[in-house]
Amino acid sequence: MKFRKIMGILITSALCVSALAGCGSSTNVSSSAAYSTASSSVSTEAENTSDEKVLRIAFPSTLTSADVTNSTSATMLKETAGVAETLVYADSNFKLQPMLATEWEMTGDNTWVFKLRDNVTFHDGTPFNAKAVKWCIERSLKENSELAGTTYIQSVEVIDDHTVQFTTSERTTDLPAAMSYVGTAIIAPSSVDKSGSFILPIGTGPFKAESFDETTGIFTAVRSDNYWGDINTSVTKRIVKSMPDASARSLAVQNGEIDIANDIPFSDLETLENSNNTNVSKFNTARTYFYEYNMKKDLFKDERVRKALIYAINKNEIVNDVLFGVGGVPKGILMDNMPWANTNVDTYEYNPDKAKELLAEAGYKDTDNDGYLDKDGQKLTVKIITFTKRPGCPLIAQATQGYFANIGIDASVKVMDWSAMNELIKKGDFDIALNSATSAYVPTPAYYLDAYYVHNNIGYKNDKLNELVEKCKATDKMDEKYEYSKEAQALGQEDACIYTPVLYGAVFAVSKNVTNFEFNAAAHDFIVPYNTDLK
Amino acid sequence: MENLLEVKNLNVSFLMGKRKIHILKDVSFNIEKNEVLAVIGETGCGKSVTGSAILHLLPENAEVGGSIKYNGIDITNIHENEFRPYRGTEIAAVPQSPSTSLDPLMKVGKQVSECVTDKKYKYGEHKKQLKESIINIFSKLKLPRINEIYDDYPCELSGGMNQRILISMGIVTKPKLLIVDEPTKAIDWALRKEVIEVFQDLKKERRCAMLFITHDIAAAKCVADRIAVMYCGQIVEIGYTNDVLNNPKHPYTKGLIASMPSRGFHVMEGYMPSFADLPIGCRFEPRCSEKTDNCSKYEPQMINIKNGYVKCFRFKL
Amino acid sequence: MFKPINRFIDFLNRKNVILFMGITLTILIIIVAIFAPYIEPYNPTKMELSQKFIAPCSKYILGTDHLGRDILSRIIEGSRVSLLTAVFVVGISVFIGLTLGLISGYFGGAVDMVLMRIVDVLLAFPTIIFALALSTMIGTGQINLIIAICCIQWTRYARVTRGEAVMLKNAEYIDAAKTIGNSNLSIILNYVFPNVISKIIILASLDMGTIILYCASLSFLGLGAQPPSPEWGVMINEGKDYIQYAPWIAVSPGIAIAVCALAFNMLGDGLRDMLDPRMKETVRTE
Amino acid sequence: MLGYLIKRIVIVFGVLWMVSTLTYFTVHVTPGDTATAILYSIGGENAVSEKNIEHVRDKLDLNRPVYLQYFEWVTNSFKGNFGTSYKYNKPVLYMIKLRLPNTIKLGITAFLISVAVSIPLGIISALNHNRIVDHLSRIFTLLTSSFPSFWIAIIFIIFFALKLKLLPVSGMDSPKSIVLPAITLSLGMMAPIIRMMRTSMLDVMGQDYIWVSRAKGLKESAIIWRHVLRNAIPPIITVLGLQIGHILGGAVIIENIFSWPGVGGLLIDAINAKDTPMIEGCVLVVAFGYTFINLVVDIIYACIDPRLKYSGEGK
Repeated sequence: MKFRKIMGILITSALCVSALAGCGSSTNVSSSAAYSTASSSVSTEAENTSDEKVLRIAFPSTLTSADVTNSTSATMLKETAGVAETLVYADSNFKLQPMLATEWEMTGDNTWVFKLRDNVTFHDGTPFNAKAVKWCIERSLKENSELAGTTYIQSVEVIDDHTVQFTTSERTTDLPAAMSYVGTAIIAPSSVDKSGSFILPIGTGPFKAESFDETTGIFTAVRSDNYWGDINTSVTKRIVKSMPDASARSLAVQNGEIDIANDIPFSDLETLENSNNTNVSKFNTARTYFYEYNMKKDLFKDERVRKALIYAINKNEIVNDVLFGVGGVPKGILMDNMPWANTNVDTYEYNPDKAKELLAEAGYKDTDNDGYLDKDGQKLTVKIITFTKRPGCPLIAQATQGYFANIGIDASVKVMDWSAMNELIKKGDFDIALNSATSAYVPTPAYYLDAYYVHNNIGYKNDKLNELVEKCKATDKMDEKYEYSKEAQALGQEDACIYTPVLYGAVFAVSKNVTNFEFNAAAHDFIVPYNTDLK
Repeated sequence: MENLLEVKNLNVSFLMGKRKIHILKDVSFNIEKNEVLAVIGETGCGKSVTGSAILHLLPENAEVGGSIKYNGIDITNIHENEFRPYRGTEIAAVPQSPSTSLDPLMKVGKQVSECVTDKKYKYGEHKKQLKESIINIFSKLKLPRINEIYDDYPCELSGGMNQRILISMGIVTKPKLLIVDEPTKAIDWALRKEVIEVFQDLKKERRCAMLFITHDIAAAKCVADRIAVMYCGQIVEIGYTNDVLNNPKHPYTKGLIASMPSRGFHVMEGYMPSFADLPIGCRFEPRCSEKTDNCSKYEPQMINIKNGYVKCFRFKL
Repeated sequence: MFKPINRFIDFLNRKNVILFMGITLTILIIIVAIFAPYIEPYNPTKMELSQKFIAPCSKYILGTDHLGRDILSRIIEGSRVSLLTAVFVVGISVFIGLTLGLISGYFGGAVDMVLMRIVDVLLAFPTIIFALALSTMIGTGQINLIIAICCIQWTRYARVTRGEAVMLKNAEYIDAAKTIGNSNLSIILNYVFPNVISKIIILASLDMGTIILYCASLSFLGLGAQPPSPEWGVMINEGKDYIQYAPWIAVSPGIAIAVCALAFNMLGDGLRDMLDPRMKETVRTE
Repeated sequence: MLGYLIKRIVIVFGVLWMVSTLTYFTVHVTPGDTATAILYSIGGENAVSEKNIEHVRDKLDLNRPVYLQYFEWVTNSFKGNFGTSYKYNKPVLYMIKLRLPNTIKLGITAFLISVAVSIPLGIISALNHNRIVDHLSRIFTLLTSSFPSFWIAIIFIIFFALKLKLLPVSGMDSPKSIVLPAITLSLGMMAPIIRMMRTSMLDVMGQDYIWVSRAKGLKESAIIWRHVLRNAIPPIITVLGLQIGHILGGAVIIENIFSWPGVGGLLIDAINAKDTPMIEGCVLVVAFGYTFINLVVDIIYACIDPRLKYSGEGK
């Protein structure tokens, strides 16, 4: 009797202990790490008054690693923490500038040679050289599935200590632009231990990685003494905190826990603008929202219908009222200040009467007086699909639904996740899709047109446009590239099968202590320039 | 002889929603010291309610009228805290249905000893002595494996064994009055005799008075000094065992006796009326074979006989 | 001083107030859902960007949202979505659960074995996580959500029904019915089913509330209904972004969910009090 | 006892196997291309290009038949290797170990809060059956089971974080961070415990042996402690075990709202990214936690209740 009971208790407690032990081992590690960061964030206030100046930045995605092979953390390392750098970078005018490479040249159909800067050392003192670049790029190619299709790099060869040659899988004139992509940021081979597991990123930037807490996603970096370039800031430390929740970021800035945050909820703008210690800045970005018509459907084979639907949308009202002034209406397909943007095209400005007129020409009239247009006894209905991740998408789509209703089109909106939407687009099971993409992913004139006009899934094909894009890709002369691109844009806009109503807007809440903060639309996500300073 | 318990005009009713349902009506009896009064009657006639009323253990919605005197003290309406010391020590109970009357999660020995240890102020017995005395009782009740049983759970014992555990719970405190509720109900025929013997011994050795609630007339005959016959919340006849059994005065008593297997198994016709819908006159009138016109109009009065009374119009002294 | 309170409590104890309130509220909600288009003060999907973020006032009783839509109208319209979903889920689950439970419990054997193991597996999983996983797997949307929740919910009914059926199978009157020569089907329909149904009704009405909550939760997570559907969970999710600026957008749909769930919970609770004898106070007369 | 335990453990593994197989195949049967989902999750819309999709398929061997992938996964799982997360490019087990302690921390806190509130409340309302306290607690029960937890979370945020600025809105930076998520999570599980505690107490109080212990002359407090509570507890333990499931489910929502870095968020991310190994890992952890806790509950139950050994399992 007793024995059974005791045994039962023993077994139970053994099970419990083993279960706790299983997670206990990790508890110890992470909790101690969490404590150290907690104390550091608490003490930042005090440190700011002494000789330490800490810039606290909110990062809008979950950070689970500090490795450049993860695109999210590579963005963080390169653009917000200033730890790792790429060979090339694009300035705010989308012009390529030397970074870790000083010059580059296309040496053959599939080869590019980059000359590396020679006075650079990694934070741990190891030299930055061709071997390090080869190691790092090859590692990233293997680990980061994004790079193969973005850079087309197949192999890396060391020519001499400061010269590397990249062999691409196909002929590309845009490798230097691709080499500005965050995924190609360079870290030292000493960032991993002997077994190959990653420890901390050892880069070349003005800030040196100090710690990373995987549980809370807090990354800290301190000023490096041996930065190769000139920077002018009194900031001695950057803390990057992963805050995927938009409202949380906004509140953190309001409460003075964070100095810079982006992508804050539109509705908090007013509060933040009126606050004594924060500034709000809005910028247009190179990211576009774009409508795609299902060209496999007869309805959209009629150019008048396509254009009418664009005329029906009040783009300025969307930006001002739906998106709270965050974003902008482009004068063409791309952001206006991209040097290759063609702003000399028809933008189909809001004109509901013209829309109705065009539809009437195409045969769509309200014959049965039910408030909706019809043709051959068929009511004009469209199914708009869009996705969740970009906050503007559901809003723009719903606003569009309203504008369409105004001119007598019965529109339905479906919001889903992007992969599901992509699937529907491929299957052709939609009428209009609202998509989004960044046009400066690879900052080159051909990229966006190639990726979204030439290689589309909606059944749109314009041979002339395709030819121009091919030419744009083939030439290695910049002004020719610009010309071809502009021509192609004009064709694309005239066809009106894919249309950019609104540009994605970046909105920052910045503490009033922060000075010298500039925006660079060419950056992959958002950038905190090295020279950003604190009062 | 002096009365240990005097019950006079005991009325019990239950509040069901807004309705009041009268269960016991003018129940009067007394028990002398060392006397056994058996209460017999059909299931549902109010026997157990009488026991519960004496123990102050009726549900919350019950209303009690009349008077109950114990040792000359009126205990009818005294406060729970004042009454509690009576329970267990002065008046103990042996409940019915052994399968549900024992806490399934407590060892039986503990359940028995609990009756005593909770009143240490009175019984200064040590644990060991207490255990010994309980085991002593167990052995008297002819329980097997008495030493092991002490540490067994009720589910490990048979119904008969549990019944005897219940009995030992009633007598371990040496009460002056024991209310025994259907002790033979759950016990198989073979054990019945032994259990009855236990009560006979109890009466002889411990000299305690008993209210012996049963529907087993044969058992009542063996144990009781007097018998009260209950029908539908009223005592219809009370008197010496021999008088009642051999010379029943009330038609119901007659029927009851006739229905005993040993007396030919003549079952009475009809059913006991529902408490919610009682006849105006004599409660037995609808089933009575000797009814008169008065029976359905008026309630019969108590007619005192030797050491008891009868409630029937037909009865003449 | 306490007399009125005591009389009120007495009233609560005597009458099944909870059931009464549950029935009243439920009927009210059903009426609102049926006559939604006639009750709505505005078109629930019509946007009026000039009227956005208006705090509750006499024109817009519950205010307007970020696209200038009237929240009250949307909530009224949303009652149809929630109610229909819950009715479908409960209906389908009860049907599947009752059928399988009766078969499994009455016939026993291998079918019973297999079915109960499946039930065990499905129950070994928190409902919401399973529904969550499943609804993402088969895609988002209200219909998929219904399928996903039904996949788990039927197990509850199957288990209860089976338990009752097993108990009844061995009851004497069923044996008697068998010996008279009733077919299995007629025994199930005439004897077992009526005994099970009261328990199922209690469970189903309690479940209605739970399912309204589940659906709202999943829609809130972005897995069920999608904007611009006026589903309550979606409305809260949309309003979440504006809690500082316009809290009313998120607050009122939540109250609507709660009222709806409360109605069914009270109905179920009240029914349980009425139908489940175990919960009734019994008077010991013997 | 030992036989019972072995039987139960076998069932636990059976359940885990079935659950994991079920999820494995649903993930694969679902429409949508895995490679696309992975690329989207790591690099956004622009990362999805034909070249990249091909690369991912090659790298992860996604072109093989599903059943081959499944067999490999099962064999590896038995070796304790749950594979590498597609999205994070890290071992699944490593990621879970990182997040699990947070979920456990939140879960245990919420569990303790709800037990601390609902058990006494259940006892009080049973002892004051049909009195004002009982009715109040019933109203409380009805309300807590009717309000959606995510809405309560939002209301809490509005009041305690935004208006009163007492507690942090989200994250887990300070010890105060746990207060709101834990309370919200606990509210959702109170109702069944209160209800069960009350019913169970009332049930026991109506039993004959309670009448008997009164007849024995025991003090009311002794009756409540020694007999009523002891007998009312076993069903409560079962309900508590089931409530662990509620914690695991509710945590997904609560972690989402409060940005609490637990397994719930990991699971949602994994589902969105079609990160099969990660989904499998999270699902297994949740299912294991749930079945394991229920196993422990059953063992505790068997220890408390002597009847089970005789009726359920035989001597």
